[in-house]
This record gives sequence, C-alpha cells and structure tokens, in this order.
Amino acid sequence: MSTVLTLDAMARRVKPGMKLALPVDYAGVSMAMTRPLIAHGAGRLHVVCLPTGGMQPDMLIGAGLVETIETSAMTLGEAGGAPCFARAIAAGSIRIVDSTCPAVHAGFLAAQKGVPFATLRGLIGTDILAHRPDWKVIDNPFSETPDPIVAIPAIRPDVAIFHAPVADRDGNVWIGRRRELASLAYASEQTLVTVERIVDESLLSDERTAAGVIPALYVEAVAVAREGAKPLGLWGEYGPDMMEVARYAREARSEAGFRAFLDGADHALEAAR
Amino acid sequence: MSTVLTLDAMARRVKPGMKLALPVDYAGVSMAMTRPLIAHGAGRLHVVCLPTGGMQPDMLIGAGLVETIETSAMTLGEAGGAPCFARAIAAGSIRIVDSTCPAVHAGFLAAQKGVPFATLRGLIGTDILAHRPDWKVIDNPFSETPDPIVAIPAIRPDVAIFHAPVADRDGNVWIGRRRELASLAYASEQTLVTVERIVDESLLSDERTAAGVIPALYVEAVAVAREGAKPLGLWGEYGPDMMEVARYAREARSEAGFRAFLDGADHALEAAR
Amino acid sequence: MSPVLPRERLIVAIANLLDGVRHVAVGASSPIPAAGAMLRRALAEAADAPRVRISILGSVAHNFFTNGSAELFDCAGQGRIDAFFLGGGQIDGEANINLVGIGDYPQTKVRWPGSFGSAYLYFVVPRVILFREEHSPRVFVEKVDFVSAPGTSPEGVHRTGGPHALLTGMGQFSFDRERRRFRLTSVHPGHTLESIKAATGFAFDHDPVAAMTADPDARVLALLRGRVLDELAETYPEFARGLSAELAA
Amino acid sequence: MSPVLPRERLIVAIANLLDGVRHVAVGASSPIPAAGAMLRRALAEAADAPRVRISILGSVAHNFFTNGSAELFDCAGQGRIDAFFLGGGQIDGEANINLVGIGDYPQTKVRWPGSFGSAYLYFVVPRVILFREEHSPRVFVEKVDFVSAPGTSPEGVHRTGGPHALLTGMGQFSFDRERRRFRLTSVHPGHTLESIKAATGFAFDHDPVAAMTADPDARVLALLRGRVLDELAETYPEFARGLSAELAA
Repeated sequence: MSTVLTLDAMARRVKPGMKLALPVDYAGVSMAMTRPLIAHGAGRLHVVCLPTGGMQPDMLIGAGLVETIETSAMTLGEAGGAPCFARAIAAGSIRIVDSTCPAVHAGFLAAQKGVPFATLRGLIGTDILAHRPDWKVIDNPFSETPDPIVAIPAIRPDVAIFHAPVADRDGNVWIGRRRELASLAYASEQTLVTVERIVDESLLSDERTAAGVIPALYVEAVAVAREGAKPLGLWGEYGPDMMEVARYAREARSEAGFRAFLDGADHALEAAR
Repeated sequence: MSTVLTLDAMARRVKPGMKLALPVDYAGVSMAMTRPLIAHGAGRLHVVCLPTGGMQPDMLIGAGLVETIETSAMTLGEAGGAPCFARAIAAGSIRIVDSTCPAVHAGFLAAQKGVPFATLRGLIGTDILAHRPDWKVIDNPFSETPDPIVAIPAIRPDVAIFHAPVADRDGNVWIGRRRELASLAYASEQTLVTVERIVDESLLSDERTAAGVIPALYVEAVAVAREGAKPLGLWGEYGPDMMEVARYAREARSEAGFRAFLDGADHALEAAR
Repeated sequence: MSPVLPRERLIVAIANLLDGVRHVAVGASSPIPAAGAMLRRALAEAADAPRVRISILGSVAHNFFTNGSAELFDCAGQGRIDAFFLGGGQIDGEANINLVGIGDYPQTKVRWPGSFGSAYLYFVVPRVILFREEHSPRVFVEKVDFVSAPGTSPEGVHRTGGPHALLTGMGQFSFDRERRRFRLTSVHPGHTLESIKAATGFAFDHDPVAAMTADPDARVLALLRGRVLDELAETYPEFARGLSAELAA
Repeated sequence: MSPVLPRERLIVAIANLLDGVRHVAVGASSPIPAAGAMLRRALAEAADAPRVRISILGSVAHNFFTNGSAELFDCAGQGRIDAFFLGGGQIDGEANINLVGIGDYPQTKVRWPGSFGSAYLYFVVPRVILFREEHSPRVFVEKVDFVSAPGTSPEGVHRTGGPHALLTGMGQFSFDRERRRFRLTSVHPGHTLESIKAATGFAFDHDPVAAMTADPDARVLALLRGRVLDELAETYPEFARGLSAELAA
C-alpha cells in the first residue's frame, strides 16, 4: 500500500545531496512536482535523466538545486536547447556527466538486476568514455582474441519522480508501454509518482491493464496532479503545449528571465487555486 | 508483416541441430506444436527452457529429438517429475545442462541487449557452476577487494516457439504480463507463435493492449491453434487440465507407455478433424 | 477448541520465523509456507505493524509481478524480498541443499526436477527458511550429492542472504553461519531429541535437554483457523479443505 | 511537373542509400530522413521487394516498440536495424561526429544537447547515413572538438556498423573505412567541386571532374509527391505543408 501525499509533502521526501532520477520529456514527466521541488529547495542534487533531460531538470538547474547532471542529452526538443543548462555549463557552475542513451539504460538495468555493472558495446574511442572514470573497459572473457567492452556500473537513485495517467488505491501505477518508467522504479530506492487520477478498482485485476502496471511494491507514494505533465505531454491523455515550452525556452535564456518565468508560474498557480 | 502458417508448415521451420527455446509451462506453451514437431522429426535439438521445462520438452525428449536440454528444472508441477527426461538421464541418452532460473534469464537478456554476457550474483560454490565450463567467474572491476561474479554468455536460440491468446493481421502478438515471452522473442533468430485467434484491428492501436504486445518485428510466423496450450493452461483463457497432465505423467513412465500416449494423441487429433 | 494439529504447528512456526518481514515470497505448491506467511500478515495487521506483502509464485490473487518470471529474481537482487523458502531432496549439516539428484552427476540414479532459482535466491534473500516436512536420514544427509545451493560462502563472495532456520516435521533448528552448523531449537510434540538424532544424517548442536515446541496461544490459533484458512482456500483449496476436515474430526 | 526541389533531391538520395534495408530507424524531428525512408518503402512495395519497416522515434503511427526507449538500442544490438541517421554539430574528415559542444570540454563555449544514442548506434547499425543540410566549414571541420562517436575503430574493437555515406545540401560522399576518408560521389545542382571544397574544413577524395547528382526519374518523383507526401503529413504536418507549398509555387 503506497501512501497518498500532497505535492508539497512529496517534495519533502527529496533531501539535499540525493541522486534524483527523472524520465525523458515524452515518457511522463511530473512537471507538477517542479515548482514544489523548487519551493522545498533541497539542493546539491545529482540528477540522472533516463535517458535524456528536458524542461524539468533545466528548471531545477535554473533554481540552483543541481550539482551534477548525468544524461545523454539536455534538450527542449523542437523548442531548442535547454537554456539554464547551457548557462550553467558556460559558467562552469554545474558538473556535467555526459553519457549515451543505452549506457544510462544499462546502468538502471544493472540496478534492477542487482548486479554491480552491465556491459555495453560501442563507446570505445569516444570522448564520452574518456571523461567517465566511473566506467571501466574490461576484456570480454568469452572471446579468444582481445575484445574490450565497456562496463557501466549500476545506477541506484535515491529517488525517482514521474507522472502517469492512473494509479489504484493499492498504489499500483499504470505506465502502459513506457517501460522506462518501470526501469526508474526498479532501480530507485524510493519512487514518487503523480497521476491524473486514482481509480478504485485494482489495476492488477484485469490482465489487459495489468500488462502495463508497475506494482505498488516499487511505489513509495502517489499524489494526484491533474494535467500534471503540462506543458509537456502525457501519452494517451494530452499532447505537449509547444507554445508554452517555446516561451520557457525564450524567457529562461537569462537568469532574470528564468526567475520571472518562475514567478509567472507562481502567479498561474495562485490563480488556479 | 509476419507470415500466417499451418502448424505443419511452422514445424518445418525447425531444422535438425537447432537451438530451440521454449517457455515455462504456465507462461504459454504451444502444446499444439508438439505433435507436428514430432511428426516433422527434426532431431539433435538443443532445447533451452526459459526458465524451466515441462510437458512439451519432455515429449520432445521422449520422441528422441533432443540432444541437449538446458534448463533450471524439468517438472510436470503437481503431476510430478518429467518421465521421459528422468528416463533419458538414467540412460545417459541426453546431455543435461543444469542452470538456475535467473541465469537462464540473464543469458536471454544478454542476447536481447546485444552483449556477449551478463553477470549474476550467487552460483559460486554450487555444482551447477562446476558443471558449466561455458560460464566464467570474473572479478568485479568496480570492487576494491576481490569480488568474484559469474558471467553468463548470451543465449541466442535459432528458434523460439510459444502460444499466446491473440495476434493481429500485422503479426503483433499480445502476451500481457508474460514478459518472458518477449525475452524469448528478443533473443531468438526466429520466433514462431501459435495463437487462439487473429484479430483484425491492430493490437498497437490501443495503448491499453499495446502495453502487452510483442511487435511483429520479432515474430517470424503466426499460426492459429484453438486451445493450443491444452492440456496446459493459458492465462486469462483456460486453466490447465491437471487430470490429463497426470495421465501423461503416469503413462509416459515407460517408453511403450509414452508411445501409446502419442498414438492416443494422434487418434484424438484425427477425431477432432 | 480442538487440539493443535502438527501442520498448524508448522504454520505457526513459520509465522514466528517471519516476524518483522515486509515482503515474503513463496514458491508454487507450498501451502504450509503460504499459510505461515498469511498468518504473519494477519498478526502484523492485528498489531498495527507495517504491512506484510506476500508473493505466491503461480498464484493469480497473490501475483503482484508484471514483468514475467524474471521479476522475482530482480526483486530479490534489489533487496526487496526479505524471506523465501527452500526445500531439497537432500539437505546436509552445512545447510547445503540438493535439488538435482542422487548419485554421480550427470547420470544420477535418482533425478529431481532441478535447482530452480535456489542457486541465486539462497545468496540474496536475507531470511531463507529451509522447510521439509519429511525428517529422515535420506533427506538429512552428511553431505549432499550435488550442491544446488551452498549453505555458506567463503569470505569475499557476495552474500547478503542464506539459511535462517530449518523447520521439519520433527523440530526446528537455527543455523550458525560462522560455525556452519545447525542447532536444534525445539522438538515438536511426539518427538524427542533421540528420535531426531536417529532421523538425521548429520551432527547438530543442541541443549542437554531440548526444548519442546510451544503451543500457539489461543489468539493465534483463532486467526489461523479463521481468517487465514479462508484466505488459504483461495489459493490452495484442497489443502484448506483437508485442514478443515482434520479440525472437524 | 514542377522542377525538382533541393529537399526532394535529398529525400531521393536517402531513398537510394536505403536500397535493400529491411528496417530503418529515424530519429525524432527528422522529416527528410523519414521521407527518404517512406520513399524507399514505397519503391520496395512497387517492386514487390521485401517490406521495409520504418521506426520513427517519437511518432505514434510509426512506433512499433513496446518496451520503452531502450528498445531501439536493444533492437540495434540484435542486428534488427539496418540503417539509421546521425548528424552532428561538427563532423570531421574521419567521420567522427560531435554532438556535445565547441571548445574545451566540459566548460564548452557552445554546448549542444549531447550525444544521445550516437556513441552506441554508430558502432552497431550497419548503414549509418550522416545527414546535415548545412554544409559549411563550421560544421565540416578538420578535427571535431569532442568525439561523441568515432567514424572508425581500431582492429579488435567490436564494430558491426558505421558511416555509409554523408549527405549534405551541397553533395553526397561515400566513406572509405580503411583509408578513413570521404570521397565526393556527386554534387547537387547549383554547387561545384570548388564551392564544396571551400565549404568543407577537411580534405576529401574526388574524381577530377565530379559527377552531378542525377535528377530522380518521373516515377520516383510521382511516388514522392503523391503517396509519400501524404504519409509524411501524418507525422510531420508542417514539413509536408511547406514542401507542398513550395511545389505549388
């Protein structure tokens, strides 16, 4: 049985210095948690994006909460580059740990499987590998000739946060075919999920929905947040509001603009209450 | 677009000496393919069970088609031990490659990921490991102290065969939460699937069903076989006929009894036509 | 109230061994361990303790997994399973278990199904309860013919789990991982230290006078015969019917 | 029929480069590669050749994956993806690509999004088509500032994939993996060997007189402007509208 929390209470589960895992923009980002996380203010975060990051980690960077960002890309998609991220890189105020998508997946998979590392082809000869002292090149023990292969250590986040369409009263969460959300949950110590709605009937009682469910076993807490992924989209529910993302991309280009955008978000929030 | 075949045509895809992957009894065994496989007679098979084997591999052993059986167990569940398997072990007429469930999963996962091996905790000090020269104990490169861990090479079957409730005209197959069937398909060169029925609407068009679908990309051919898992069960469709499994367990205890059971199966088949 | 049945005693013993677990997994066709887990869950609820989660392999009502048969092992590797049950065709004095067969491998005289997940779960589940009702010298041997899973591991081998206790139809043992020996902790009514020694192929530690297995108190027995028996009937109808009939007799 | 548009030429060039593939994956926001793949599929159907499967990342209609964003990479690792497209903020003469930034890493002067899956896919997809419309010395450099993915690998490094061709707004190149050099294979109308040389920061091989990119034949153009444009409109409505408007102009 997972706990049902308010967004603010959920944000308080995040402590300074934690490793925080977030999903890619199209998979179900809990944008509703962004503002509460910033208000709560737990900093020095190590944010790891599965496998790329967008608006939410960019805003956390803009708010100064992120010490390290581990990702295979930071982008606002068609709206362009991630402005706070770019500013932080230029200023040298953030540690960037560049990866490649399947390496992030491999790290989460190793955690899921309870093994210290997973291996991945590719990577050899890249500057990504050159800047990853935490990765090791080992020799494939099954090859008769030397065969170097990269070993990626398990990624075990303290907390994962994402948004999904629906949960039930037991805390089971329906993620459909967005299996990366299951990876987040399997690998993370705590998984916090916002949902559009909570239903009374168990999502495991019908084999059709059960196929797309993360069991409550992996879900620490659930909070309801209608349209909780907006302005990003939620598959099967609503598309992204690209105008709003573009407005963010534009306004957040400067520190002051970012602050003004945040204040605007505050006002919008107030207005909605 | 996968091809729709008859059971006999599907059986002919299996060639002597192939590595054939089969699922555990409760996950969706294509029992309908057992008789056609025996009639086709491709032998010297290396059968690998994900992760344990039951009635179908036992019958293939009884029919003399299996050279090697790689599995973490052979059992008829409540009906007892697998009789043809036990007889073949006692006679030394089969090569048994004993494994443990998560090691079989690890081998399939390595193939899915396109890596030469996956690692697994446990196993050290077991006689399973002692009899697996194809496994290697390597040192965890991320540990500061010696930390042995077993490396399991990828399992890449030539062909996988299983039974599922439904396929669509494109060859997408619904497996629900029986994700081991997806592992079979990802890892195998060819995947042959029997189904209860073929539907007209794409299983990918509704996100609810899509969550439990193996895409046609991995499915070589589909054949319709009503009640194709019987006497084993098919989740959400019908339970196992334990009386019939028990009858098999009893009759197949001798070579002659097994042959008589097969003949009976022939007659039942004739009668049904 | 009718007297305590031997199988009820085993169920209560298991519930006691599971005190404090958050998530216990039970293999297929294991009604007594499942009943013990259900009783533990009922006791936890009655005491307002944290909820006990039970995963019964092969059950529909108790299947919380959605990622195929690999998920149990993943879950154990993540440290999300606190207790599991293992049996064995042979179990020896160092808690090694054999699920493969008797005689020279691979052409064993007797062949059992195989090791299933034991060669992994025994290493990573903190509280593995060895459970075998039959207590005889053919089961409890000096040395197993084949090690499906070892009772202990040398230093340096990753091992977060292992044997917590051995429960049989005759008594209950604890296991000392350092000394690699079982210790008899209680003898079930109807048995004696001597009869247990005679039925056990390995040496074990024990007090000069072995304690008797205590009777469960009335509250526990009532829970078991009420709610737990009802819950059990959903997953193991035949076993539940048998137990009810025995109680009525 | 209206004259061939530059972007149509690129689409046709891509369709030609995809001849014989069974499964091509296309990144998000890549309308020209997607159109090329769709044209290849239409051509294969017209020729009764084996079906061409197209996976467009981020598309709903062209998403055949059901295992999350890892599935593309798994699929590539299984050898089930024959062709993929990569671009690059910088591409150098040895086909190294840079998707990370300009200047000293990590505090680069210019920072691009990052390497995405390139550091893997470039190694395992047999036919990687480098596609970058902008053909300028700031893109095509002597040596990239950061290697997101290398054009070639030393012997002994597992590599089943790599650069198959480089297509730009000015021309098309093949790549010789042994010699680690591009060779100009054709110049698009409106450009010359000299203008390409001036716009390219690295040396490349070429014939004394460079061939011009041939015009697509009428049948191909009709397929592109008919069926392919319709299909494209589902996934890239804006791009399709733009192309239609240009054709109508």
